[in-house]
Amino acid sequence: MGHLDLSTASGMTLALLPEVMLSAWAFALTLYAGVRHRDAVDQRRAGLIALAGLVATLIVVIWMWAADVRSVGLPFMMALDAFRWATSVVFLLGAILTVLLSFSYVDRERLWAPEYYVLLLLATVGMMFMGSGLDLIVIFLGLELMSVAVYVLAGINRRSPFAAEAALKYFLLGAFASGFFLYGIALIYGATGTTNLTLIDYQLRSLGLGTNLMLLIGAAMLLVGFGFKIAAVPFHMWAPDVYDGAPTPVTAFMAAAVKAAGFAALVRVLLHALSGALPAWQNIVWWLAVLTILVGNLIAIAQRQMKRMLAYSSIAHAGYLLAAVASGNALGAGAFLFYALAYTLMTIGAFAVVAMAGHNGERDLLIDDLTGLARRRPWLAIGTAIFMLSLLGFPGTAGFMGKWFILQSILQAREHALAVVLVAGSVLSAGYYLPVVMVMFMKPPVSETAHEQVAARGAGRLVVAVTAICVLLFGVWPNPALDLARSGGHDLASSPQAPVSSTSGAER
Amino acid sequence: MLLGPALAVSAILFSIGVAGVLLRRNAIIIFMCVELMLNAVNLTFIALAQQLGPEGQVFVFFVMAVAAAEAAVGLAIIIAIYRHRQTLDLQYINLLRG
Amino acid sequence: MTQFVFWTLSGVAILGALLCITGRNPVMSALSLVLTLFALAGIYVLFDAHFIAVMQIIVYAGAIMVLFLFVIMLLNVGRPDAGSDVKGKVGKFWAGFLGAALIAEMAAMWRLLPGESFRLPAGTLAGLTAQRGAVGLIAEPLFRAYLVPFEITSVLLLAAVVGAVVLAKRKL
Amino acid sequence: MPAIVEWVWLVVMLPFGGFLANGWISFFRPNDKRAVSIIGVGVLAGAFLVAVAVVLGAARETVEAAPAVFTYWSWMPVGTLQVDVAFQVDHLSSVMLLVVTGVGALIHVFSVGYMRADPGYARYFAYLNLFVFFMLVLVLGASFPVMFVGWEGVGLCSYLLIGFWFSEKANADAGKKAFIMNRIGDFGFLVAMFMIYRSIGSLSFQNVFEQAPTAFAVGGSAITWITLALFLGCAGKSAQIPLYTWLPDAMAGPTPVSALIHAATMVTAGVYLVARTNVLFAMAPISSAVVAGVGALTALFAATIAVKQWDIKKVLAYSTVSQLGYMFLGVGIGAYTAGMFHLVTHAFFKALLFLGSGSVIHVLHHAYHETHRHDDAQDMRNMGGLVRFMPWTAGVMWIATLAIAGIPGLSGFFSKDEILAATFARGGEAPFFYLLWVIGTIAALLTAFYMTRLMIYTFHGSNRTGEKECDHLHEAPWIMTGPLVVLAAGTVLAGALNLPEILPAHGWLEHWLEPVTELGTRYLPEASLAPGTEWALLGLATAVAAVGIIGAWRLLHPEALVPAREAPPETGLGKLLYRKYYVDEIYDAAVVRPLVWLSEKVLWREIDQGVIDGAGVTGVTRLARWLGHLGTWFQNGYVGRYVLWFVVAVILVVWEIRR
Amino acid sequence: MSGLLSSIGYQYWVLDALILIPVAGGAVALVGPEVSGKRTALVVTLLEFVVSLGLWWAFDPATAGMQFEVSHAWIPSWGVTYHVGVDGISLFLVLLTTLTMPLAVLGSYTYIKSYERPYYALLLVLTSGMLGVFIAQDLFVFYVFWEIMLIPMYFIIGVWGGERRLYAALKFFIYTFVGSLLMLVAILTIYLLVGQSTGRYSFEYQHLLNNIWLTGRWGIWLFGAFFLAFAIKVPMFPFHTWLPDAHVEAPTAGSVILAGILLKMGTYGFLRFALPLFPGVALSPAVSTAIVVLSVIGIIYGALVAMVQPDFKKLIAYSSVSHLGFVMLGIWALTLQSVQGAIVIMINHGISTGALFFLSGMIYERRHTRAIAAFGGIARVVPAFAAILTFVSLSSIGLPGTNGFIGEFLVLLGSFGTQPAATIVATTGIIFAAAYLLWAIQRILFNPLDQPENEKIPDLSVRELIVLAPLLACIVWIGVYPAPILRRTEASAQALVNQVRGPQRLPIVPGAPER
Repeated sequence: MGHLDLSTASGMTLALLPEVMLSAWAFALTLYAGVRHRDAVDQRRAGLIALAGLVATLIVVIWMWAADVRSVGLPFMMALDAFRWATSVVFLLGAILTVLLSFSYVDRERLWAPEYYVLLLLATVGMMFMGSGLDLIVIFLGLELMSVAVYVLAGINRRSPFAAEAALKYFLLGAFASGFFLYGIALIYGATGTTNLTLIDYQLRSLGLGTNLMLLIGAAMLLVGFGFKIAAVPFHMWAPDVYDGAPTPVTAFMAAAVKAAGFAALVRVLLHALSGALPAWQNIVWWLAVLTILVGNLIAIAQRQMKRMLAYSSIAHAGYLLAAVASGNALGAGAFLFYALAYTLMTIGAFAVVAMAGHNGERDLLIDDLTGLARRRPWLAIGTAIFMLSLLGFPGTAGFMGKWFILQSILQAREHALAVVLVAGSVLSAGYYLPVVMVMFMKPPVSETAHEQVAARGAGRLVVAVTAICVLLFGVWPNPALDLARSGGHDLASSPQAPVSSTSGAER
Repeated sequence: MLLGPALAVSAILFSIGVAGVLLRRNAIIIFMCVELMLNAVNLTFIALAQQLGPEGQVFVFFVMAVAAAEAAVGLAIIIAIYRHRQTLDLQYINLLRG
Repeated sequence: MTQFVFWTLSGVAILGALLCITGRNPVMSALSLVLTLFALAGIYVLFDAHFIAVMQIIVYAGAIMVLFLFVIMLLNVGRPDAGSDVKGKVGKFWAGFLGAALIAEMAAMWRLLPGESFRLPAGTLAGLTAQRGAVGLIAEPLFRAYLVPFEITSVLLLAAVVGAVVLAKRKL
Repeated sequence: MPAIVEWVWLVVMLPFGGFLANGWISFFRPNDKRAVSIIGVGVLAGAFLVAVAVVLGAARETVEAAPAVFTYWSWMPVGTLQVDVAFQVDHLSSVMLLVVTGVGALIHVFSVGYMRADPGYARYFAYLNLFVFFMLVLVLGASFPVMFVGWEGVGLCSYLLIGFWFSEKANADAGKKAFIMNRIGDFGFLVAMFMIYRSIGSLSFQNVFEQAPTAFAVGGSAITWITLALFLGCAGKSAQIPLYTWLPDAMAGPTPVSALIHAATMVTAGVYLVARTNVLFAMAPISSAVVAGVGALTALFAATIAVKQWDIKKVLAYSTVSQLGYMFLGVGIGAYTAGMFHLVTHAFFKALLFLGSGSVIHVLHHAYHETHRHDDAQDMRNMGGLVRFMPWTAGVMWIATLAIAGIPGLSGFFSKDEILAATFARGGEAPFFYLLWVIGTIAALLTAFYMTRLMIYTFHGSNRTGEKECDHLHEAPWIMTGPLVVLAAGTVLAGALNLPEILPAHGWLEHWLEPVTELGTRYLPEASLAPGTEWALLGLATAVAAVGIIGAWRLLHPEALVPAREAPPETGLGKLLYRKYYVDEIYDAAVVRPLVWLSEKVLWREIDQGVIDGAGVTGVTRLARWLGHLGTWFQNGYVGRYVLWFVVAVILVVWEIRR
Repeated sequence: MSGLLSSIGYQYWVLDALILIPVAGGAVALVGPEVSGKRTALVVTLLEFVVSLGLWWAFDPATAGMQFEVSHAWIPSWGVTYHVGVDGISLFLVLLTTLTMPLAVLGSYTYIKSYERPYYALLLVLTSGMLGVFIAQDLFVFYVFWEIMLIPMYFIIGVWGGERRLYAALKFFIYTFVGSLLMLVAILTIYLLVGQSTGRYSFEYQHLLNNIWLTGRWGIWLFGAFFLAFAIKVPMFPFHTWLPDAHVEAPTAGSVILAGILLKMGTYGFLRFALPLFPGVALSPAVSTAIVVLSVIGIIYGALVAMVQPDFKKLIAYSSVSHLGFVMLGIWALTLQSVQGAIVIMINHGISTGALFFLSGMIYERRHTRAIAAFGGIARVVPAFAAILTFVSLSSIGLPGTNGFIGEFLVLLGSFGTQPAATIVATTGIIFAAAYLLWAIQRILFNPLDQPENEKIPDLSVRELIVLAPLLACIVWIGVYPAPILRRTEASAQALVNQVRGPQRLPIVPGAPER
């Protein structure tokens, strides 16, 4: 297929194919949900439809990636590069795993609203726009689309006061952060006269706007907005509460895909559009990374609840990803892509375990409740151990390769202090990942009947198995994913030469 | 040439919105303050649009759509929380913490 | 004249905003916000954004704020005996301090202007409005260059609708 | 040329084979005492015969030639360090070879009787054989490291045999003390080896002795430190001040062990080492003076303690320490032959004394055993008048006593006098040596005194053992008295080995050892005595011995003694001597206790558990946890608070980016 | 023999086989029936030992370089190669590992009573991990193996350990993890520095070694990172406090492996990586003095603290601190004798301390206590045990004629040439060694038999004797005839000394960061 001329309708449609396709699927599912929303069977069918849509979209994305679709002509709203495909794959993967995870969870919690899956699909569409948008407004709208859907998903369990509170907190703070984000867009628009990322980059470099106050404040506001979405310290404070209150599959989705989407847009904006102002934002990202790593890991140590612990752990991991961003180089973008994939796998796997083990209200699932799990459910315990070790960054797992990649990018940028902070964070994280392994394997179950009801059934079992195997696989043989991630990162940072003629996408 | 003053007024309005969010405890009023922030940004867009072309106005259009969407969802969430807690005072909404 | 109108409207907007955040009664706050929105609509006109000004009044002041008021009424949070939700002294201090700090940091905006190279000559937008009409000015980029975002908006609204319904409907 | 000397390996391996065989028996057929006796004694007898053949062969073949070195395999080949497992047969080692195997064989025979009733009979002989093996390695080793194998090996056997009856805490303690004291000495030996290697690049005796004259300056600091370190080793092994305290404790072992290890052979290894490395010591006059001084002091010091001991073996133990001091005095002043000569004679009479006391103890123990009393079989206050029951033992022990006291004609007279004469001869050089001579003479007086005391209290006067016990007192069996007689013969005759110059047929040993000692004597000043002086000294020595013996007869009253259980505690000077000047207590208070306290209370509890683990590891963990909990305090669930921090962060971010 | 081996292409597959056999065996043990887990493990480890034994003959003592090299591309985009090889320094550590493992399995036969399959599977995986550390010739591979063996050990301590096993396991893990992560940063930094200066980005050890010469601030920091990782593992004072806990809580086989092999990784790391990569730093007066002083402190401190331990296993653990201090002194004195001595002590410590741990485990199985005070006088009851314990203790305190003497003697002799003062202080360690071990065995074996529980304990069984026999044989063999070992290590040790002491090259000057 090669190159698409985006000035033609067909070219444009093709460029948007995955998003269009998934949106259409979501519409269809809405219709289905409107008609059939009575019982568990409908619910499951809706889930299957959503799953089919996600898989189909994934296939399309992979197909377009393999065909190396590129655009010719003027810069467009949507990027056509490996970074987009890579991020789309991560989001879709996250969504697919979430759907799989949801089947039994929704059943168990009697969340009989097929709209759940609609919103999941719509949120995924929003993420894909965030990963692919080449214009701040697309990124903003993608972000809002995702956010609106996820606000609702967080509170979808209407019987739960926790879920409602989670949704409210997430919503209020999210909207608040959106205001900053939007302000950032406005200021950058004012400083450069455009919102197209390629053109911003061009203007920034050609006009030497690296120290322009309006641009800098705009960049700062953008960072704040992104910082909220990715739960970077000190914009993270919503995350533990919301992750805690939301239904576990949604939490997994938030921790993995939503965060990855925020990062995808952040990486694209910073490395593509604002690389000319690198010295200005690098320092801030550096500090955010350091704070996020340390605070996330430290507070996680103090947690007793599994879900909150994972929430803080996901904050810490945002710190690692921010460290990759702080390196500000192509390697960092590649490291982000690889780590995002690894992180999605291991985090969803870990939450899947929480969803399964927390049969009587996963909010109350303490780490100590897993005591002796290995004696009753050895495979589940082994899976959990794999996720914990991968999150810890232990060799043989994808998490290790990802961390190695990130460190490589950081050190390439000579940020040795940051590297040390990162490894210090990893050490701290041993303080809360290992106890999980410890209680599961090294203590006897508290009673004869403990863990009787813990069961990995059907799709949930599939999620744990697949994620665990993938985590190990990428930990031993990361080459394909690694090469793709590198090329994705490379694509992003070495942006094509900006066109000289146009200053704005619109005609005058 | 009112661009500078407009940007300044916009910044002031935005800051007032932020201050409002800090000042209030009622979820719905906080949400209104957020709307105020959005409107402040809109003013920036509009003021810039006069100098940079109509795209700025298009953005405002999108922002309005977003605001509408957020309002719909946000108010639904507020209703949902009210059903559970019979209050919108955030002081009393902290089951989740730690 | 324009200056005077701008400053008057700005004053009204700021006043409305202050009333909104300090008003004891949610209804009062909402109405103050509506005042601000109206004033902003007036300022929009000054900046040659006639269509947006109208939208501001119809959509924002009209639809959205009514929705707010409706919810306030529905939940009966605006009743006189509800008490103030304004925070105490410490909260006020922080709100004032941080708001002022934010304003101070962005006060430099006053002097900021977009770069000469891509700034339109004065009066261009007014001319375009005259040429294409207030709606045409928006419609042209909206349905050409910004078609994709426009479509995303539609999806966004769908999501909002679905979401609102899911959350608000009586029976799950 | 398949010379007989090459059979020297057999001398070494016979006792080792005995060790293996007896060790095997001790595990699998512990009651087969007959086999043990045959093997244990047989290998020693065999070794002695082969040793005699080897020495005769060596005497015939290599009288004037370089020492015969037999290399078996390469032990530690590391770059320039080439240590081979090699034995060296020369004039010096052959003397030791004969003493070790000869006296050793006799003591083995004695042990057959002495240990007959012990359940650990096989184990005992295994250890004893192993000891002889290591002792032979020590004397035959052709390099410092190989010698060190024997050096530490004998220490090990000493440890095992002192603690042979390990169920008594005191015995086990004594063994441990011996080992650790020896280790302190070994530390010196090791350091000396390191220094030698650093200077010369080799550790074999041949290379070292050949190159020493060119590698070191006479009296230089390198050679002085090397020899001082070596002497530390000797002090540990040979129980000199300040490391002598283990030897009296070592009497906890079976008495034949004391005879073999702690009188005749092992403890003399230090003397042997100095004699072996005479060239090094001769090049370091200061060290030599230290050796002589320490030797003399030890001789006196130990002799004073011996005067007031009640335990018969303790008396002999301090006597041994004292006599070793003489030997060091000899080798310290450069009279290497005299030192070795005293070593040989001492081996005979001290072994004899120990074995004799062993007989006494054996008999007393037996008697107490028969009457079920639990009195101390070693306390002289429980003896007395034993000459009536054990005439043979008393007789041979008198011979030995007179020998050690220095009665002319007996071996001890000649060897001790030679040392004192040589010391006196060097007095012309520095008055220091006169001082040493005086000390030595006083010690000789005390020696005569305490040995006579021992004999009087043990064999004469009335019997204090007990009424009923008297019936069970009798002469030890022939297998025990036999070796005594042989040793007594040695005691009488050994003096002929090296008669003083004023007598005919003098200096045979001197001549024999000349190839070895001439290396060192080159560096020493020529010192000789006029025959008249020598006669005078001989006369003086005789007089001193006589005064000591007669003084003891006159001063001591065995009739006044009461059995140990009824004896009043000592007072005054007597107590000081009886308690050995409290040296053990001082060591305990000054070294052992502080060290244990430091290790437990400071290093372990404070530094390890307190600082490193507590403040360090646990502290960091606590800090992390505390910070984590602090973090959760921020996370208090209030949206307002979250917004507050959010806005603060926004302001900081904007501030930062505007900079 | 070597002709026979080369006729079957031994040198081409041996290292791969050594890594793969235990992993495969571990899988078999894990899925097989519960009862046959230990047998499978025993067969596999014995097979492993037999396979590795060929190295003894196939190894060419004249070559200083790597032998049996195997290299496969792993992660080409990062320049990671699965590259393994053996030289004189690693040869005996490999053999020590393969020798220890069957004994560890056999020694666990009755000690481990629960979850046998995973236990033996973990032991087998651990084997691969440890061997990997010793043979890796690529720093990435090295790091992966270095970390990966933490996990089996963590589980072995944590699941099958004593009462405070959780604490000990966590402490062990985190301690090691702390050090190794900084090393990771250092490895990456070296990789990038060398990559930038040569244009070839590769983790291959030879490549990095040939192209790095760092001094000054960079050198100090990078060396410090390696130092921390290795010093914790050794463990050097004051990074040693994980060791007593881990040793005490681990099951017997775990302690044996910890002491016998894992600790050697630290000293091996110093020999293989820290010293050759940063000779300029390592030999600078400040660093070298500091390390030598720490080593000597470790020797004395370990011995003194060992002396007052009430728990026999803890005593052995602290004695390890002391012994490893000798190794560090030998490495840092950097003479041929001291380095070879260090290698020999590494082997010896594995054998002697391994045997001591086996013995402590055997007595623990009988009495379920390790407190020294709980025993006394048992030499009469269990003569074989007593004899072997005494013998092994003597080897541990370096009695000439046993293996312990060879190592300590060579180290001290060699070190005296370059570090005389430190050596003299270190030599006093032999006195303290005698003090703590003899005191301990006196309190266990000798003294009156005053506790009735001790009167009926059975002596060593045939299985236990089989476990100990190879170790005892090694003690004597190395003590009497160590020349074959010394000859095989000499070329590599000499090459190391020459390389580190060799002429200095121009330092890399780290330039501007790359974006």
